[in-house]
Amino acid sequence: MSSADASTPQQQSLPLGFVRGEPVIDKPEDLYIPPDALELILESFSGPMDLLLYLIRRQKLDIVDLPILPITRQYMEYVEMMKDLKLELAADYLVMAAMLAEIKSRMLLPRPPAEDEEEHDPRAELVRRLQEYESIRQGAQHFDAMPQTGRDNFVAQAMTDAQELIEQHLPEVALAELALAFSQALAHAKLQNHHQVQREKLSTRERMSRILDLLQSNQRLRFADIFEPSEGKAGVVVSFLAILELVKEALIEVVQVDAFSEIHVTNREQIYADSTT
Amino acid sequence: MQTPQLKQAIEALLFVAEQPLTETQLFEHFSEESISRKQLKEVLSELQSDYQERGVQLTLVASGYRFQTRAELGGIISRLWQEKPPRYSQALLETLALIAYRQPITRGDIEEIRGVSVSSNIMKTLQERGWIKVVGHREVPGRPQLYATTNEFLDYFSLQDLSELPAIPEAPEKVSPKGAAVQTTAETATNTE
Amino acid sequence: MQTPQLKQAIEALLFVAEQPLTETQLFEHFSEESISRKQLKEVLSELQSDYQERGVQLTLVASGYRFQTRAELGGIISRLWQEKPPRYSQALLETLALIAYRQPITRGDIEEIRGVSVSSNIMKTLQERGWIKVVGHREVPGRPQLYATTNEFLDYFSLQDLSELPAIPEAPEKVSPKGAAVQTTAETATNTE
Repeated sequence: MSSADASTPQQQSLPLGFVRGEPVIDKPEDLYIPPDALELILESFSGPMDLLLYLIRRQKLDIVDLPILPITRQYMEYVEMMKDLKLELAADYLVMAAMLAEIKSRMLLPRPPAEDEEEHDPRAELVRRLQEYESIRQGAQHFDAMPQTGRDNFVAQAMTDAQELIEQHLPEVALAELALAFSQALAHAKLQNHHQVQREKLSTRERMSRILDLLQSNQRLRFADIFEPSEGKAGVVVSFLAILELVKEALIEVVQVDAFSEIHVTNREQIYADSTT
Repeated sequence: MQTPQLKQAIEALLFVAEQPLTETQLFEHFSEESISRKQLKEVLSELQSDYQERGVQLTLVASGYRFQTRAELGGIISRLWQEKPPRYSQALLETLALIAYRQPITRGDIEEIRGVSVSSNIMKTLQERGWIKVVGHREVPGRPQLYATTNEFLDYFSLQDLSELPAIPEAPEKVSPKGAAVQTTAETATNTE
Repeated sequence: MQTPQLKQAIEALLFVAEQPLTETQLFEHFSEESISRKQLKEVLSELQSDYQERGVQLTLVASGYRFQTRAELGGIISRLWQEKPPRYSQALLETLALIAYRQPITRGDIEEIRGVSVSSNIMKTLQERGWIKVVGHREVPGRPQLYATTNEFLDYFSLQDLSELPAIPEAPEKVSPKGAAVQTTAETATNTE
């Protein structure tokens, strides 16, 4: 027998109750496990229910008549060993220990004779959980044994060159869709005009870049084309300021051949190119 | 379309499709050839018996028909690849079993029965493999997610539906007053699907 | 290893290997079972004749043996991957609509009405489809191209001529000076047809 005395009630401050200030060196007598296999076995439990079920099964005990005293004692011994082996002991093991200790203490307490013993067997809930857990463990074992795709069977595939025969279909358009798209485009245009006043203040520098960019693709721009009436007065002012700024920085030239003829904007390079021809 | 030709075509289709094909998918595939459902069923059943004793078999799984290798050849075939197929931990299999046998189920239910907190890794692995999905919420405070298994789960185990799962004992009746409360709320689960 | 079992295994292997398998690869795969070359050759030749009249056939290609679908089934099989025709974007439809209803029209005009730039891709798609073409240039600086719809466009929509396009409320009259200018220059468009 180890020092883990099962008769010592530990239900008050449970986690502390297990730390006895001294390590448990003796293994419980009834373990019958080779020492080197012990760690492996302890690690293999998937949780406190698994451990509890193992303890019950090992002694060929019936879950329904769960002998709470010896099982609690053995459970505590295992938990102590897990601690000693510095296995990562989940808090869940301690929760179970607390539950076992609580059941044990309730069973030790004398019950008022009036109480219905069947209804209030303190073990009942644990027994139910053990039964349910045992069924699920059985289900898990079935899964392990059933043929698994990628382990036991594999999906069969054959080659084909049929992909080469896939035809490319072009999108279909209905006439009504086209008419709808047209009215949407127009509606969009109207919406834009409507919202012009709310447009953000346009920056002169940005407009300068845009005019220069325009002059990249067009040798000459009509002065009038630089102004976007849709931008409203503010936009026209910004464009005008941008042109003045560009002239000042000698990036563009404003040309008018005759009085009242169309005013054109060209970039400076263009003028030199023109003058050489 | 003549049956021998249809049989060849269905056989070829099942061997090149990336996914299992359902009877309906096959039926629609041959809409131009106007085949009958009866003809299709006959061809599928003929193919199944043709391949009965072969290295690959025509199997009906949850997502449809697919050709797959005989389970007993697993060892010889897996030599083709260096990597060993993954072995799933006891904890993962128990979690999967709970979801499969007791669905729809919340993470809290799983933790209660297994007596340990369910690691997020396990839930992530199960979801990444496409074996489980959230099918709704239980209408209790916190509205915990309800998990259920998917067709991919059934496909993985070559099953057509959940009724083909090996039987395990029914969940025992809850006894404690607290347990009774849980039972009640379980029945008010909402399904978002 | 018995021949029937070896035959099943080879059949299964050829169906799951990502690549064709050579006789030597197969031979080495069964090194544990110590099969003979002769046995292997016989099994391969049996498999080839088993599948002679099936939807998939065992074929020896440069890199080894593989199962592949019968050539004449290509058309039926390719339907598996046949995608639904894509849909044109709203931007493309609006561009086409503007060209149809307001032709001849420049890209700039379209951009002005739509308030966004017209991508070159859209113009390219419409030209490749044969629905629009360049019919001239507007005689303004830059000589922008004027687009119009083609006879193919009319044919596609089963129209005799543009007057059969569904009636659409006219755009409101432009009041800005620039609008007027555009109106004038549009009339001076030269038609290169």
